[in-house]
Amino acid sequence: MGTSLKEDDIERQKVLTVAYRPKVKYAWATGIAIGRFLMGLRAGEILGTKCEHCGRVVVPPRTFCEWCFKESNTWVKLPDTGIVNTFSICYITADTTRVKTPLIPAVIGIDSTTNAGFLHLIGGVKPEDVRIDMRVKAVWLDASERKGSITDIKYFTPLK
Amino acid sequence: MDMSSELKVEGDFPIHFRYTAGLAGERFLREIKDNGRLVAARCSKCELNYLPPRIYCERCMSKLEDYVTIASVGTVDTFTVCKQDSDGKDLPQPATVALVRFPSAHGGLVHKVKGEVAIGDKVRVVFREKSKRTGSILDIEHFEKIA
Amino acid sequence: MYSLAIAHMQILAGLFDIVAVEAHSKVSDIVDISPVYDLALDPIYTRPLGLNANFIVGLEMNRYLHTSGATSQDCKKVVEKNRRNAISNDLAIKSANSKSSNDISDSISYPLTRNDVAPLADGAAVVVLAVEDAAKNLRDDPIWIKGAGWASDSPTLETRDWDKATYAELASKQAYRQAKVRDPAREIQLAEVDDTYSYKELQHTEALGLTSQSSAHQMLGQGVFDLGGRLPVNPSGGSIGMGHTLEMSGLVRVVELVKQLRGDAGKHQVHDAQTGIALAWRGIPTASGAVVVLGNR
Amino acid sequence: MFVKKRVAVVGAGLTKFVRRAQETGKELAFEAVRQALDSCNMRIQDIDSVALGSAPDAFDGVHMKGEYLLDGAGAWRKPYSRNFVGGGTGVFSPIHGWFHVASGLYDTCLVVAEEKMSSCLPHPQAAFLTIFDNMIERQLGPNLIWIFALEMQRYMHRHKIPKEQIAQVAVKNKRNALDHPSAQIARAVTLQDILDSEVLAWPVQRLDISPVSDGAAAVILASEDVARRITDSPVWIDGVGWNLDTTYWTNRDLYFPRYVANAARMAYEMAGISNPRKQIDFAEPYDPFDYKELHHMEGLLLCRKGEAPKLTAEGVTERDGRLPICPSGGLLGVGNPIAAAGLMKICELFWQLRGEAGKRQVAGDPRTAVAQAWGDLMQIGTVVVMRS
Repeated sequence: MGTSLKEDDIERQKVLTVAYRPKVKYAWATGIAIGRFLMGLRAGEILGTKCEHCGRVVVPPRTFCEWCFKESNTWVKLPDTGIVNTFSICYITADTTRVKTPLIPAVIGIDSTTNAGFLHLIGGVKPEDVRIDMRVKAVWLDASERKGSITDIKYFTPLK
Repeated sequence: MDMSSELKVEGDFPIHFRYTAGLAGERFLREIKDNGRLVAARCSKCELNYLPPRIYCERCMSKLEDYVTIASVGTVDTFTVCKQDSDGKDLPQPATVALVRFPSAHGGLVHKVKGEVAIGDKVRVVFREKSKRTGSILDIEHFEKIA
Repeated sequence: MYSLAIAHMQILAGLFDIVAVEAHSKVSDIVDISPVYDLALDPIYTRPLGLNANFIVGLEMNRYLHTSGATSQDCKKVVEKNRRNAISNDLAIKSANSKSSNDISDSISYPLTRNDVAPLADGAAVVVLAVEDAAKNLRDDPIWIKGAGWASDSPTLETRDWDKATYAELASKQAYRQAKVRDPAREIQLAEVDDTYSYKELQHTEALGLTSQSSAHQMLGQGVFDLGGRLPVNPSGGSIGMGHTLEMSGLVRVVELVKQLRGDAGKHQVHDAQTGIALAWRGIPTASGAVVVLGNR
Repeated sequence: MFVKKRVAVVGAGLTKFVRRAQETGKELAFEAVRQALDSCNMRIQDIDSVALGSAPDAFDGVHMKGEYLLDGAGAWRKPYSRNFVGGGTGVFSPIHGWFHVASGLYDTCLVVAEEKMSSCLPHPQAAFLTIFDNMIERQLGPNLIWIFALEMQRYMHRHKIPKEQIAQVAVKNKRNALDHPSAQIARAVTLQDILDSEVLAWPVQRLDISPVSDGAAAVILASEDVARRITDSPVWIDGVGWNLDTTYWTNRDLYFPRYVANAARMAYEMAGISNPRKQIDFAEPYDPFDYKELHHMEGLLLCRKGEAPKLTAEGVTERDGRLPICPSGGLLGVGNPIAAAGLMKICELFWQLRGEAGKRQVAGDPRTAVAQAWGDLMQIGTVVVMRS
């Protein structure tokens, strides 16, 4: 009915187990909209799309408006500024290992969009000074280092 | 089409696994490891001896608690000669693999075979040397054809 | 196809009038599919053997050929038929129409050869279901779900039925009961069935009761399953001809069946079909499948 | 709304929830199924169809684990299918089962939910990485707690809720779980214990979170005529609802789960409930994190937006309060084997509405209750309304 084991029971082989490491590997095609978004980042630009039907300007960009369910093919160059919609100060990694210097993940609402934004990090500021609704600006990698990745933006930092 | 649609992002699952043998699996693998014998779980209601054993009968969902010993000589139900490993790479040598049925058991065993076999051949289970057994299905070395 | 069956229940329950069913494959994102299948094997009894999961296909194909009397040559004929049918199907992947080879060096897991395996493909399919009144408002020639069924045999390699596709037999019995089909071999005019591996088409055709046990290869040889035959099987080209889109394949079979029953199948149109059946199998290492019977009146 | 057949729950079973179970996933599923069958004196032969819910394959470490689990789930040679909507799976499972019976195709359906998270190393949380977008999120080094922390922070900001008010939920649920025989981490903790616990991703602290668990649950559904032959006290599934919001979660205001509200409206309408605050006697909203219970009470329209912390502070949501919330002890107290935890909430409704919840029994004579779960990428609400 749910026989409880301790980690020790397994390590000392009191019960039998099989260890396995999966070797599944992926090469995800970025698709059309995100492919173009990533190319934009390499060029130092944040690209969004506009739905000509409802007028919504969104980022991340998409080839269709999920509200109107129509194609959305109008590309818009967006400013690299916005506001902190929400943030966290995170002391652990994905496998729950503790880190000394916390990451500050945030949802950045990008200016000139219809309440749209994306996940990124806050930097160049003390964790205790970050606030919701704070205005921020992207800090980019040097053009020579950019490779068409979300990390071409190093982080967002408070707008002075 | 835009070149950007050709971009690929590579990735994997950064996790691994550890599976318990479970209640019936523990009993089965321990019997092989300690005593070099096969056991099945008996459903007295359906009159079936499940091999490998389980804690339940998949037909009537009774809880199974009685174990019976199964003689380790059986018959090849079907076989194949597998050329690739689990990752899709060529095996150093093709492996003959068979599903073997045992006279008093419901189910059977799937394992490698030493040498060539045909459907209907009689084979016996060859266990690894006792000192080398680890409590795994690989404590069975292979099936061997009985001349 | 499970999704179609579930949407069907939602409509029968009175929950919704119109339901869209979507399936897709983006298998090209997976670098090699072998480790994915490996992860589906029993971790205690099967995975430690270190074999490619297609050994299960080899075991089943060998058993099927042994009990039915079909041969590798018969399986090759399935492949030739399906590739031929796919030539006129615009949705088929091009590489699927390449010439067949039966070189012994192409053996993957005896008796399975590369030639027996449907090539993987990307794609997406959508089917829209509507309750009777709504359907009649939407178009003049809706295709009706006459019955749907799905079933699973034992998931373990040791206790499942290896002599026939019991899951397909059980699933079709449910669907036939709902559709009031008593003699499928007479009442069904065409079939779109899972052919992930060549022999599966023969095994599945028998399990659906479209021909008696162990007779599918003879019927195939007589041309019964050809595009112009008495009971065309996979006139679309099946997964072997069109490309195998993993779990989307079942919905592809349904889309192709709908086109046939509407008379929209173009060059691979079957003459005057009224009732057809489609079958999906969940792939290795499973013994599960779903069936739908469709009709145009 | 016209529903072809009224559907009842007639039996339920639940394993213990533990951090590491020796049983395989199949064996856990069997234990829950056997108990559910015994609870209403049914045989597996009486079951027409089986619906399984289980969350990502990456926990158990078996691809297509629904297929792997099916013999333990009692689905041998039966119509069987698996549903999966992330964390929402456990409460979607009885909805999936409901389709079978309400459609008139089957008289009975066995609903099973299983999760064996201990198989996953180095920690099951790593399995959640792939819920983040592979192209534009995973590169940032995210972990699962981010999404909760971001949502919790937004909720707290919007309604100016202090952390203390949120932590009360964990105190209540862990205490409620002391009376649950399946509970993994029931304990008497103080508000201060929670506020002093390790900060993982502010505002989320260690004791704000439910644990990693192994476990299984099962319920048996039957059509009205069949149900009345099985038991004198069937519990009816009178409303089902689910709703998905956009996957572009960063385009939404996370302070309110509008998808839960939409799902609740669907279920309430079906059940003929026009005023949930008056007509619902108790609720089991999804509580993997303490703030989630509050968020979901508001989503379920059981109070005004931002009002849930206040009701909790006033004791309204205690077992003897006016609106008991998570009398089982919830995920925070009983444990969180994802899908099984959701179905545990359905089991709790079943036992409470039959007056069989023992020490956990809520005050009064509850007649109508709601259970809810939440999942995928913070976007789905699954809701079930049950009546005695």
